[in-house]
Amino acid sequence: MLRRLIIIPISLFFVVAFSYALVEIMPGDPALAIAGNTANEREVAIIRAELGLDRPFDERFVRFFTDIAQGDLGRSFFDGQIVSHEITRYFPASVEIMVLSLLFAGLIGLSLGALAGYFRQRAPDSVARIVITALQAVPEFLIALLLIFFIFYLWRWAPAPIGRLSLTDTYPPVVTNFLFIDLILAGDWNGLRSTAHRSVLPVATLAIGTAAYFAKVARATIGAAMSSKQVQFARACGLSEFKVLQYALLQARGPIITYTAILVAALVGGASIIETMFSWRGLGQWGLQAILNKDVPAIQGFVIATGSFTMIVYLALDLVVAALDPRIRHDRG
Amino acid sequence: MTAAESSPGTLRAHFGLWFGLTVITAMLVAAVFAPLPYDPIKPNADAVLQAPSAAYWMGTDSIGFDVFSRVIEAARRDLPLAFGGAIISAVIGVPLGLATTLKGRASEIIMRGLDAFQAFPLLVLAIAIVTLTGNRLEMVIFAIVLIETPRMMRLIRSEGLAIRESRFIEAAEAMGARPRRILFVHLLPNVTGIILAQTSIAAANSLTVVAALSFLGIGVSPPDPSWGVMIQAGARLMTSGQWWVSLFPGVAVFLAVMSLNLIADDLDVIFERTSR
Amino acid sequence: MSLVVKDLETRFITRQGVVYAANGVNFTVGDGEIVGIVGESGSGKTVTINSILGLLDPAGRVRNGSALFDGTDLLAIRRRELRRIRGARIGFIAQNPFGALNPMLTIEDQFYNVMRAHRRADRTEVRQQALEMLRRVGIAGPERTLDGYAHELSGGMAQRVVIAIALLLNPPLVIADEPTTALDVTVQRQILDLIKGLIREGQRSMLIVTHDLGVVAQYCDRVVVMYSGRVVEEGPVAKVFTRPLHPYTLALLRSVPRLGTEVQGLGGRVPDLLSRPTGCAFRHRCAFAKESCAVATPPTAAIGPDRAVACVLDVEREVPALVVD
Amino acid sequence: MSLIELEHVHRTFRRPDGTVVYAVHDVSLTVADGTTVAIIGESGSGKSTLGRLVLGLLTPDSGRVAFEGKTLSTLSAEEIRRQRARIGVVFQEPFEQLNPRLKVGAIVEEPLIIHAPNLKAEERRQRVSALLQEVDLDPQIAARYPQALSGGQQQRVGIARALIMQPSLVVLDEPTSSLDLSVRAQILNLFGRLKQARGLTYMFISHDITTVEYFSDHVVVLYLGRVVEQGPTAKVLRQPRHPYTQALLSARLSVDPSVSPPHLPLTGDPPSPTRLVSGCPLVGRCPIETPECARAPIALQTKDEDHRVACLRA
Repeated sequence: MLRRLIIIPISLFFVVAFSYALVEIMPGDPALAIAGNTANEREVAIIRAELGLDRPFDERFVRFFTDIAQGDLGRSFFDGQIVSHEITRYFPASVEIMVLSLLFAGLIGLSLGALAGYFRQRAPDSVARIVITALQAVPEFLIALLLIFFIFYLWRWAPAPIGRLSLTDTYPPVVTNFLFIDLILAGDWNGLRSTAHRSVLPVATLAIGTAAYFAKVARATIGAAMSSKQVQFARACGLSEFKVLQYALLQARGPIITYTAILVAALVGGASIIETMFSWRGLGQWGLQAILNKDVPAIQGFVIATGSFTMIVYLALDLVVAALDPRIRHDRG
Repeated sequence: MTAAESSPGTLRAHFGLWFGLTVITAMLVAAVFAPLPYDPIKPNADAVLQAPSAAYWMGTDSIGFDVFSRVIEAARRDLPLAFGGAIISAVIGVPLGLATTLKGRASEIIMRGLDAFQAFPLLVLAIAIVTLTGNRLEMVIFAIVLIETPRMMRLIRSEGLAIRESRFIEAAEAMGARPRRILFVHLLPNVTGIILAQTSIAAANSLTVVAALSFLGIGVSPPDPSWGVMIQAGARLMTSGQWWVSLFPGVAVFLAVMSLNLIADDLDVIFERTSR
Repeated sequence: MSLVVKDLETRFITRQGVVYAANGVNFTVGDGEIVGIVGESGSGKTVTINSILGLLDPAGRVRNGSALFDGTDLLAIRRRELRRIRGARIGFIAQNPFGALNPMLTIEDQFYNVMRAHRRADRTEVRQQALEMLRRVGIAGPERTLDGYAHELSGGMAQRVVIAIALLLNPPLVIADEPTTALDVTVQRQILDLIKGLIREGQRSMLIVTHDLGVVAQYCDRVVVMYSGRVVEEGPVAKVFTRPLHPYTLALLRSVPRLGTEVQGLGGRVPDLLSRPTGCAFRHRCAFAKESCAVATPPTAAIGPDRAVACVLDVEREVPALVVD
Repeated sequence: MSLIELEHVHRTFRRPDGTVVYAVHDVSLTVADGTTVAIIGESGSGKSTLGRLVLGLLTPDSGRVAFEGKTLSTLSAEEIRRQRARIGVVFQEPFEQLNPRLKVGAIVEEPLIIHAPNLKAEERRQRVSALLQEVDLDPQIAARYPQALSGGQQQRVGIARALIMQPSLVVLDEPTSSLDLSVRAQILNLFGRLKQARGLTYMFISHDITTVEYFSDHVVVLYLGRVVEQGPTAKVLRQPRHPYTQALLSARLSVDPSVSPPHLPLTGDPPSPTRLVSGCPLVGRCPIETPECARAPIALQTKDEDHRVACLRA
C-alpha cells in the first residue's frame, strides 16, 4: 500500500518533466516559432524572456518546477489569461462529459461483455465478438460524424452540434462550473432539458467507443471466470444461475476496474476532439486549441492537469481494487 | 504435423486472420499498383460535390477532388506511416522489453516511469508533439513510436517474465547454457507470436492516430490526401447530406483497423495453442 | 438411493475436431455403496460425473444415455429441476478446495448462499447449522473459520470446509472428484477417513473419481474401471483387485511398484479421442489382443452376479491371475 | 567416494509480501557415487530447493555445497557452467521442461552444442539417435515437436537430454508424479536400466514413498526444510524411527483390499514454512512430543550405524 503512495510524487515528477520537455523538443528558436512570421523583434524577445530561453538550462528547469509547485502555470501567450484559472474554468465541463460517457459505456459495455462471457462459445458470444471488433475499429470522430449524419441530419432526433445550450438559452450564474449542477442550482429546468438534449450526441459518441473496450475486457474476464472451478462448485451446490453469474462477476471485477483506469486516460484524449466537434467548451477543447495555437504555457498546463488527473484516477481505482479483495486487504493488516 | 496443424477446420477457424490478411494485402496492392482514374491532387472545378456515380465511384468533394482516387492515394501515405511506426516500435520495444526482464532495480524504475507515461492521454501527446515540432510527417512516426514502444515493452516484459519462470528455461540453465543462448534460442522464439500480434495491434492503433491527427489538419500539407483529412473535408457536409465525402475514407480506416485487430486476435490464438 | 448411468455418450466440439470423451458409460451406485471410478488421464472419468451433474463446458454435449437418480433422469430433466437436486440431494466435493471456494466471500456467506439456493432460512439459522457442520468435519475454531476467508485456511482445513458445504443439506448421494489429489500425503488419509466416516454414518452413497488405486482399494465397496471413455470392468473391489479380469485392470495393478519385483508398465499410449474408437480401444497396448479385437467394440458381459467385463477373451481362462509376491 | 556433499546448508526466500520462507534449514548430507538417494517430503519441505542447490541453480545463504569434491561457491561462473555437463536433470512436468519451439532433435543435442561446440553436426545427430533409441524412442521422433508427443515420450526426451553429456549425477525432480500409472512404471524401469548400464548416481526427489521404497538405496526425509531422518532405504522404511517417517508410511494406501491401512499417528496440516521454529518442526502434530521437543534444535543422532534420526524419543 505504501509503495503505491510513493509512486505518486515520482509519477508527478515525470508528468511535469514531460510537459517541460515539450518546449525543449521544438526545433530552432521556439520563440520565433511561437510568435510566427509576422512578429517583430520585440514580441519575439518578450516570448523568449517569458519562456526563460535567455537563461541557462538548469536554472530554467528548477524555476519551472518551483513555479509549478506554487501552482503558477503562467499566462497564455495567446490571450494572456492565467492558465490555472482557465483550467479550473474548463475542467468541470470535461468531467461532466467523461463521467456521463463512462457511465453509459460501463452500462452498455459490461452488459454486452457479461452476456458474451456467460454464453461463451455460443451464438450470443459470437454476435458480441463481431460487434466489439467492429466498434473498436471506428475512430471516435467518425462515430461522431455518423451520429450527426443519422441522428441530427436524417432523423432530426438531436439538435445541431453547436454547443451545450442553444443560442436562445441563457447560461446560468456560475457557481460550480459544472453546467448541469449550475442549471439545477438556478432552477432553470428548460435549460437543463436543453443541455441534456444537446449532450446526447457527444456523450453517445464517447460512450460507444469506450463501451467496446469495456465489453472486450468484461467478455474475457467473465468468460474465464465462468469456466473456473469456483463457478463449477457453485453450480454443483445448486446455486441459481443468477448467483453463479454474481460469483463470476466477483472474480472479474478486479481486472475490469483496473482496466477502467486505462480507459479514462484514453477518454481524456478522445474527449479533446469530440469536445471540439460539438463545441463542448471543456478542458479538452481548450487544450486542443492551445496546442494548435502553440500556446506553450497553456499546453504545459493542459498536460500537467490531464496527466495528474489520470494519475489520481489510476491510484484511486487501485485502492478500490485492493479494498474489494480480502486477500490484499488482510495482508496489509 | 500436430493434430492442430493438419485439422481441416483451420481456414474456417481462422477466418479473422484470412479476412484481415486479404483486406490489408488488397489495400497495399491497390496503393502500389492501382491506376488512379483522376489526379488525386488536382481538383476538377466542373465536378463539385457529385454523388457516387459510374464516372465518380465514390463521388467528389466540395473542391472537386475525386474521392476514390484520393482514398487510394491516401493509403500510400497512411499505411506506410502506421506500419513504419508499428515496426519501429517493435524493433525498439522488444529488445528493451526483454532487457527489463533481467532482474534489477533499474528495470523496476524504468517500468514505473512507463506506468506514469501510460497515464497520459496519449492522443493529446501525439498532437502536441507533432504540432510543436513543426508539423512534419516524420514527427508523426516519432509520436507513434513514442506511444507504442512503451506498450510493446510492457507486454514483452510481462510475457518474458512468465517464460523466464518456465521449466525449459530452468532446464537450459541447468545444462549450462549462457545467457545469450537462453535469450535467442529459448526466450525470443517463444515471444514471437506475441510480438507479431502486438505489432499488428500497434499498426491498427497507429492508423487511428494518423487519422485523428490528419483529421485535425496536423501532420499533412493541404493538397495531399490522407484518410483523416478527407473525413474532415466531409465533416461539415454531413449536416447537409453529402455523406459520401466522409464515409468512404471512413470505411477505409475502419476496414484497415478492423483487419489488423482481427489478425492480432487470431495470431494470439494460434501461437497460444501450438505452444501448449 | 440409487444412481443408474446407462449408455452415456459425451462429446466435445473443439477447434481440432470432435473429441469423443465418453462413449457409452454404464454403471450403478447402489444404496449405501461407495463406488470408485478409476482411470488414467483421458479415460473420461471426470467427463462422466460432469455430464451427470450438468457441469460440462459449453463445448461439451451429452449425445445419448440416461442417469437415473432415484428414478429421475438427470440428463433429461429441466435445468431448474437439476439445480434443485444439485447441492440438496447430491453433494459435490471438488478436487482443489482453493479453486472451489470463493476467495471474495466469507465462508459463512458461502454456506448461506448454498442454503438459500434450496431453502428459506435466516442468517442465524444458517450460522447455527454451518457451525454444527464445521464441528462435524473436525474444525476446531468454527466461529473464526466462518467469519474468515478461504485464503486464511490450510489445504486440509479448506477441504474440510468444502466437505461441510457438500453435506450441509444432508444429501443421500455425494460425488467426489479426486477429493485428495491436491492435498499433502499426511493430510490425504485424514480427509479420506473423514469422508468415509460421514458417508457411512449418514447411510449415504458416494461416487468417488480417482486415479489412485490405493484410494479405491481402501475406501470403496465397488470399482468402475474406465479406459478411453468406456467402462472396461466393474465389480466389488475385493474381487476386482485380487483377480482382475480385464487385461487393462491387470496391467494397471501390475504397474504399482512393489519392493523386490520389477514393475510392469504398459507400452504405447492412450488412444487419440479425436477419432471415434472402433473395436477395443485397448487392443494396441494389450498383451492378449486378437484380430477380432479390432472388429467390434467388445460387449460388456456379466461375470457372476456382481461383476462385468468388456473383453472378447474368455477372461477367466485367458487373462492370467495377478501375482503378488 | 561421495559425489555430493552438503554441509549445514541454509536457504531462504523472500515472498513479494515480505515474509521469509525457510526452505532449507541446516541440511547436511552426502551422496555416494553410484547410489540412488531419495529426498522425500511433502510440499513445502524444501526438497526441490535442495535439488536446485545441488544443481547450482540456487546458491545457499550459508553452508557448503560440493560436487565431485569441488565447492560450488569457489568456482567461477564459467567453471560452474562447465560443471553442469556433469549433472543431468529431469523435471516433474514432462512438457514444460521442453522448449515448444524446438524440435526433439534440437532439444536433445543442445547440451552438446553448449559443451562440445567442435563436434560435427553429423556426429551430434548420431549421438542423439543412439540415445533416443536407448530411452526406447524411435529416432524419427527427432524431427517432431514435443507438443506432438505423449507425456511418457516427452519425459523420455527429457531423460535423453539429461544423459547426452554422460553425466555422473542425474537429479530427478519428481520425474514420474505427473505421469499416468501405466507410464510411470515404464519410466521407473528405464531409470533402473540406465543406471546399471551407465553407472549413474541419482538424486531422486519425490513425495511418493512407494516409489522411493522401490527405487532408492538411501532415503533422506525432509520436513519443513530440515532432515528428520536418513539412512539406507531398508532401515529407514522398514524400521522408521521418526514419528514423521512413520506417518508417511502409514499414510500410504495399499492396493490390496485385504490389507487395511495402519493407524495414522499425525493430525493436522504441515505448518507454513514461513515460521522458523526453534525446536522440532513436528511439535504440534506429533503423538509422542514432550515439552522438551520445542525448546532447542534437535540434532541428527546416529542410531544404527548409518541410520540417523532427529528425534528425542526415537
